[in-house]
Amino acid sequence: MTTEIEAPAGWRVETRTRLSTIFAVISLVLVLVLTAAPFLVSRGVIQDLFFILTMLALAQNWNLLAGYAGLISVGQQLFVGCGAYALFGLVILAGLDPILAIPLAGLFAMIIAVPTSFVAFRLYGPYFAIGTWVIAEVGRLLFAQWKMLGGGTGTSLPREATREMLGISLLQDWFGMRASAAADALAYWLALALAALTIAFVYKLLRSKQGLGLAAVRDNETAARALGVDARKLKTAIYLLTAFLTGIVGALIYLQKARISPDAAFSLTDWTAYVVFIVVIGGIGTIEGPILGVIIFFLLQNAFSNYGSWYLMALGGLAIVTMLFAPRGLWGLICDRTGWELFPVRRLLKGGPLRQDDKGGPNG
Amino acid sequence: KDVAIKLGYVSPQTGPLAAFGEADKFVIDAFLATTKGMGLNYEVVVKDSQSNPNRAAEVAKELIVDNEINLMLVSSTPETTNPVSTTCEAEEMPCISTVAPWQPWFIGQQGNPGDPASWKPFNYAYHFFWGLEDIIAVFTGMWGQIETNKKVGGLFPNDGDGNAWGDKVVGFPPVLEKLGYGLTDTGRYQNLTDDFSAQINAFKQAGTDILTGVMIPPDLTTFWNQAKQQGLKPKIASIGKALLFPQTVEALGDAGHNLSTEVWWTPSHPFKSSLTGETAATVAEAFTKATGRPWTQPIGFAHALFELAVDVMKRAEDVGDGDAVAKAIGKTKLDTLVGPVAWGSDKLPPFAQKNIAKTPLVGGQWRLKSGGGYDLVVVENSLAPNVPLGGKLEALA
Amino acid sequence: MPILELNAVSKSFGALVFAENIGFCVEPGEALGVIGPNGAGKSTLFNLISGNLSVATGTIHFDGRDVTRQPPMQRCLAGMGRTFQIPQPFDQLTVYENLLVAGAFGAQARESEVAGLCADILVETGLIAKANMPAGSLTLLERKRLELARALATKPKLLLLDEIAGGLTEGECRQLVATIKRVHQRGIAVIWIEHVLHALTAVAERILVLNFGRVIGVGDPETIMASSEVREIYLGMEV
Amino acid sequence: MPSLIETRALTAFYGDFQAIFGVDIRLDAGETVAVIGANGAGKSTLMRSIAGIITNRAEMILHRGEPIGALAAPDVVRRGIALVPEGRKLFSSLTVEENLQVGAYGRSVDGPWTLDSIYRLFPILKERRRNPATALSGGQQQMVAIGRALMSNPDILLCDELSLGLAPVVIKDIYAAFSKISAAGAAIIIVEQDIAQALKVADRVYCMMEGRVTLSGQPAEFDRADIHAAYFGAEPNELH
Amino acid sequence: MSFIDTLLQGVLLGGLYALFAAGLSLVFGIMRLVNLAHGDLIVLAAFLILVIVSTLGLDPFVAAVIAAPLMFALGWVLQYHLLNRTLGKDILPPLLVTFGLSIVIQNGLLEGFTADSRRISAGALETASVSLGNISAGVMPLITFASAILVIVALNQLIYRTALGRAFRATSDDVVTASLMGIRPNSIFAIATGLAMVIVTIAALYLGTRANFDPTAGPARLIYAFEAVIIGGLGSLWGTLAGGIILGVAQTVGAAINPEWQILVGHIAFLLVLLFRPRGLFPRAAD
Ligand SMILES: Nc1ncnc2c1ncn2[C@@H]1O[C@H](COP(=O)(O)OP(=O)(O)OP(=O)(O)O)[C@@H](O)[C@H]1O
Ligand SMILES: Nc1ncnc2c1ncn2[C@@H]1O[C@H](COP(=O)(O)OP(=O)(O)OP(=O)(O)O)[C@@H](O)[C@H]1O
Ligand SMILES: [Mg+2]
Ligand SMILES: [Mg+2]
Repeated sequence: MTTEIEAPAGWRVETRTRLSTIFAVISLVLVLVLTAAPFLVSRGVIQDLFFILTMLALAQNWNLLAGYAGLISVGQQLFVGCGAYALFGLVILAGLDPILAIPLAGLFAMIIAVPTSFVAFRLYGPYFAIGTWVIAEVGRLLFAQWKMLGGGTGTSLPREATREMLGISLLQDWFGMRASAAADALAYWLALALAALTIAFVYKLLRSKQGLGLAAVRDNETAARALGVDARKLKTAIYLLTAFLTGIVGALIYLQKARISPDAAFSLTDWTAYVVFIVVIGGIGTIEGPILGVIIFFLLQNAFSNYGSWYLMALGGLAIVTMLFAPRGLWGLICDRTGWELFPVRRLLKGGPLRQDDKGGPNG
Repeated sequence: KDVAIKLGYVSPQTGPLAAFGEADKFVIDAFLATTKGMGLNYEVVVKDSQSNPNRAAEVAKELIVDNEINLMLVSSTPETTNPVSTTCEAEEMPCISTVAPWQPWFIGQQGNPGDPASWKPFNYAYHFFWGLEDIIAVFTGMWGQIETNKKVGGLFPNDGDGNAWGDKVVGFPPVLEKLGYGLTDTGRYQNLTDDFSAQINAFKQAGTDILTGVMIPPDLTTFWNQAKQQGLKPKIASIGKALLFPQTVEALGDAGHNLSTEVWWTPSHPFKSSLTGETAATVAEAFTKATGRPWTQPIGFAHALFELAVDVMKRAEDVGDGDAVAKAIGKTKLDTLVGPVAWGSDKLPPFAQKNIAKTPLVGGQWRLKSGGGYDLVVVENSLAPNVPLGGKLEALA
Repeated sequence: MPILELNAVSKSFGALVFAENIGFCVEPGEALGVIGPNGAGKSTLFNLISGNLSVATGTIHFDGRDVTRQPPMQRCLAGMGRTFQIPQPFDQLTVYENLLVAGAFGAQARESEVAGLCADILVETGLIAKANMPAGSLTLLERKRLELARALATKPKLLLLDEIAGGLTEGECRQLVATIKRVHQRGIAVIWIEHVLHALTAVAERILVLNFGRVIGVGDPETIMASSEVREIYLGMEV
Repeated sequence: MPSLIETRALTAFYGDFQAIFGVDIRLDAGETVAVIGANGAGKSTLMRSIAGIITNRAEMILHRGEPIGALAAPDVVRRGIALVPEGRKLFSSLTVEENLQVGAYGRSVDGPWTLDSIYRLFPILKERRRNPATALSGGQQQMVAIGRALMSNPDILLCDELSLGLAPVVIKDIYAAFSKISAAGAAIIIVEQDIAQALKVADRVYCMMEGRVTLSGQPAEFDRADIHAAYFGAEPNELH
Repeated sequence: MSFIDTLLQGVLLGGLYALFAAGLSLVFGIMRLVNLAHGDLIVLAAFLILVIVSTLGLDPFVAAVIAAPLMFALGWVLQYHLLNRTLGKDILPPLLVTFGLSIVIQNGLLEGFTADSRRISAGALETASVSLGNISAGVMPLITFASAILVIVALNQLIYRTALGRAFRATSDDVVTASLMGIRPNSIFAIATGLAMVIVTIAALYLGTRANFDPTAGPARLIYAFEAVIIGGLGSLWGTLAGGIILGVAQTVGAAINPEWQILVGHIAFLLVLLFRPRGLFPRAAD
């Protein structure tokens, strides 16, 4: 694959670095190893990995919205909840296989996002943030009225639904897994695929023309519009897309939990606040940041969550300290030290008939 | 054998429901000391649900998969018991649950709560507590003690408890109708509502003498103050959940006097621990001594959970085999600190017989003590005549 | 057929009128200068032409089509490039990426198709040394150049320039004039608001004078500069 | 008697980037001094350093002989040094009149400048005084910015790129106002790109290039070639 | 009749929401600071009042007067040393820092005061009422409403009539330029947050006497406070009052139709307002 866009008159535009090429190879290997994980490690580890991967997918989605499109939403729990409820509805009321229901759940979340975007995109900045929060609350309250799925009480997935899921019997037959372990493995693979595809997709998007337009809209919407960028269309597309992906993640998470209630599925803390925390600790506006952030979050939770309120206080404290001393997150710090870019998106202009001594220029 | 039997325990120890988990540490410390003295080797892995259903499901899974426990114990409100029980059922992990009326626990875990035909019993999840039929009997028993117009106002929120209480099939409405009470139910309000004037107006219009419901403490305070400001003067107010803890009653100031509530356990309950032989009174006293806090109702049930655990594990053919343990649970017949516990009773509807065991319930009324503070006086015991009465129901001022 | 035609365009903010019955044409390839006292409504006029403000009455035709009700984006795509009096760079993008946005979207091309063009524009506007720097780090004057460069990258048929010569040294000003002349010679029509008159008159073929939102004169530079009204209200010379 | 303002080997940085390298300038009572130079020469940086937006080592800037280099802007204003910043920088949520009033926040001393006298200087502002400052045109905004700085009745007025974007008639007006301001007792430093204009009003001129002073003296002393040399280091060279 | 009663109760409830929101509005208007810890700060103030009441045996109103300067100091310190460093064009840093703060306050209170739900007793006032015709209104809600109006009048005077108020607004527009006017932005912001905390204390007094509170009670009402601020429009305090009233009335009217819809109708009213007036009812001219 060529790494440059050829431009006439001796100019070169580079986005890829040597490091990023090496990293691409490493990550491919990593994905392969992770794919084999259910055969290599205990169920406990698989469950931890599932948690990490689903949170990572949520974080990448939120990062795409906030870090790249400038849409600081605090209402992403709406889509987690909608996806989860759609899954339960489809499985319990329509008798669909959960695996088939998952993409439909994403679709449902996306459909919900259409009217939502209409309201939300009239708002800017903090108004947008609060607006999305309120919309998510409306979602929670509406689902709490859905008596068929337990209203405010919530409901559980029937055991058979997950037991007899597509592919479970295959796994049982081929690898002699227990049903619950097979269900775990299946959910894990879905989460892995989702996280990997999300990252690949986000990266691809950022390197595309649309990604450039998105960055422009984030930085200055008026100017972007004046230069022919269809800001509204771009933002809506990203919003719908993240709704779709977030909905799928939500469905997956609640397939694994097997129990849902409006308060849990539409939880601001669990599905948005922690996700924001992950992204910001890691480094917003980078693909590397959320990956780093989710690992830190997981380690923290594993090590300290038994300390109850002290753990939460420490978490809050860490959020504050990060924002004050490393506003660009951990990856920002690393980047400043080392200049690493694992997912470079900058288009750097090189070569051409340039004076060689221009500092900061293409050859400087 | 020197391998410890591992018990997993989940309860809300922090967050809004933390009052329920207050006695956990005390109970578990005492349990470990007792079993050690008896030469039994038990280990308890305690997890905090942080009052959050998402977290409850997560820690349950951790306990099962990472800690490889032998038996799950879970306590306090459907927000914690239901996700944990559901997880156990999926993971084929035997589980004993308590401190949630059985309907929200059982029906709340069914795929379609609206369709009784689809309800199925569980293989691994068992629950002991009382049910709505009991609380209805207790409440109406109390209401019968004084002269009223039999008009009842109901305050049921849209949460696990509220939906069950207000349910048209298993909840208050059908029974009250049968007993000749007229119920004004304005609908399921959302928890943490700031204004109850709609309900108050409806109750005033209906001229209700009796108020009932299952409320969280802040909502009760808001409602009660507003009711007084707007001149709603019922003769009786029997409210579930909000009035469990003395602190919340004290928070009402003098207005808490003569409010009535359900009572699941008091130091005067005539039961003994099967583990230690202590009476309810001694356990409550020991708690107050150890923590400096007044006794609360969850103490007895937390204690009973561990009694059951020991009993079940003794009888289980193989403590490492989930199915064997679940079988042992099903066959339990034990006199605990909260009364006799036995699953499979024919007093329950057929669908619930397998997984539900019932403990006795009585009714009580909070009375201002002369020196300040409140006493909980048992005023109704028809379901459990062996619990001594402390007086008769008094009308609100 | 004129490239731009305004017909009886009016606009007011509340009770104050800032464009009143404005009508004029710009021919393809023409360079029109706009002058007027501060607050005359020059930037407002640009905002009306580019669609950042909507007109109250009147019509605007661009390249033969009625664009009166079109949003700024559409007008940009139709071939109108503008600079803002207060520069609006994309701070976190590099200077080069700023141009790529304009090239890729404004000129509706693939990135690779405009990559070279954008680089050449950077050379032409003297920004090439800063090509890979974030635009947020530019100084005010560099930002103004970036405005011009970005507008050029949209491959406009009509270029709207709002005060880009202010604050330049004589040498820089000469360079700028040369650049604009080159652009103009390629057949791009230019409307240029400028207070630096010697720069403006070096390029403009006609000059339009605004005062209180009204056109008070259009004509070739010499005539306009000689008019007593302009001398009095704009140049401040006693007549 | 010490100078009103004196800088001694002043240096200034933006992060790692050094914008000024050892600048010495001086302003005496009653003087008007012009600072000229190409874009990026460091003129604005010099103004910001004096005004306290960029802080330096204390001894680098002396005010009446006292070191003030380390003072932050609010303290510098209190000593009677006011800056009209590059690009006007009006407060958009305040009306014209409030913008003027806020100028006297840190230092309200008696002096020639009051709301009334500023309205006399720029009558158009009186008409528009209830308008939000952003609704004014560029020139009107510049007037407000000058008026705002004057409200603290400064002894020293620093003006950065006053004529940028103004119609000739307004530039004329504003420079006409300078003689009044100067007459009212303030010493003035102006940064100006329009050399002819600057040389006309200044008593002394400093020319800066790449963060250093390359030429200083009285306007009458130089010719165009000197200035060109000082601007560009050598012969005027066209880049392309 | 019952309709008028519904309306009246809604308006009075709106007074409470406006009080919750007024401090937020001040801080939001001046610093664009979205303070997610606002609700927790109200609870913190409520605990402070409670401690003063129970240790010194004072009347809650007197206790609030003592608590107010303490809260002012807390707000000052918080802003000066912490929040000032997060201000800027980006709304995310304050969002995250105040979220962190919210968690810290909640769990700190939990450690200090346990999860018990508490209440500040206002004695007989709690249940006192006045009857207007055949509807009756509680005395406490009336006092709450009057306090809300008082607070907003006072704040408006401060912001639009005094030099300090001008300094607030100027600093909010442009920190660097404000410092050129002799304004010390850090202390100006700190004073603003201090003032907001005084209002928070007043809100806490009424929250604490109206219903139970516990360490986690803060966030539940934060959203109403934000809604009130946004309905009103950035920086408009009267707008905030209007926003509070709109929310309150929407809730009681919704409840009168069916209590299931009470809170939902409030949110929907908010969204409707924004659909037609995206910058709120009384936005400031420029932003
Ligand atoms: N949003 C607005 N609201 C109210 N008045 C406005 C608004 N925008 C501009 N104005 C007014 O419109 C008039 C014209 O402003 P405009 O910016 O077009 O002037 P201009 O001719 O470009 O001046 P300059 O040469 O100083 O840039 C001014 O008097 C200004 O006060
Ligand atoms: N905020 C900043 N951050 C980084 N570098 C800066 C900043 N402001 C100015 N500079 C750099 O400092 C140097 C001097 O800038 P300064 O603004 O003082 O120049 P100037 O003489 O005022 O130029 P102009 O005529 O363009 O206003 C320039 O190289 C500029 O790039
Ligand atoms: Mg203009
Ligand atoms: Mg400058």
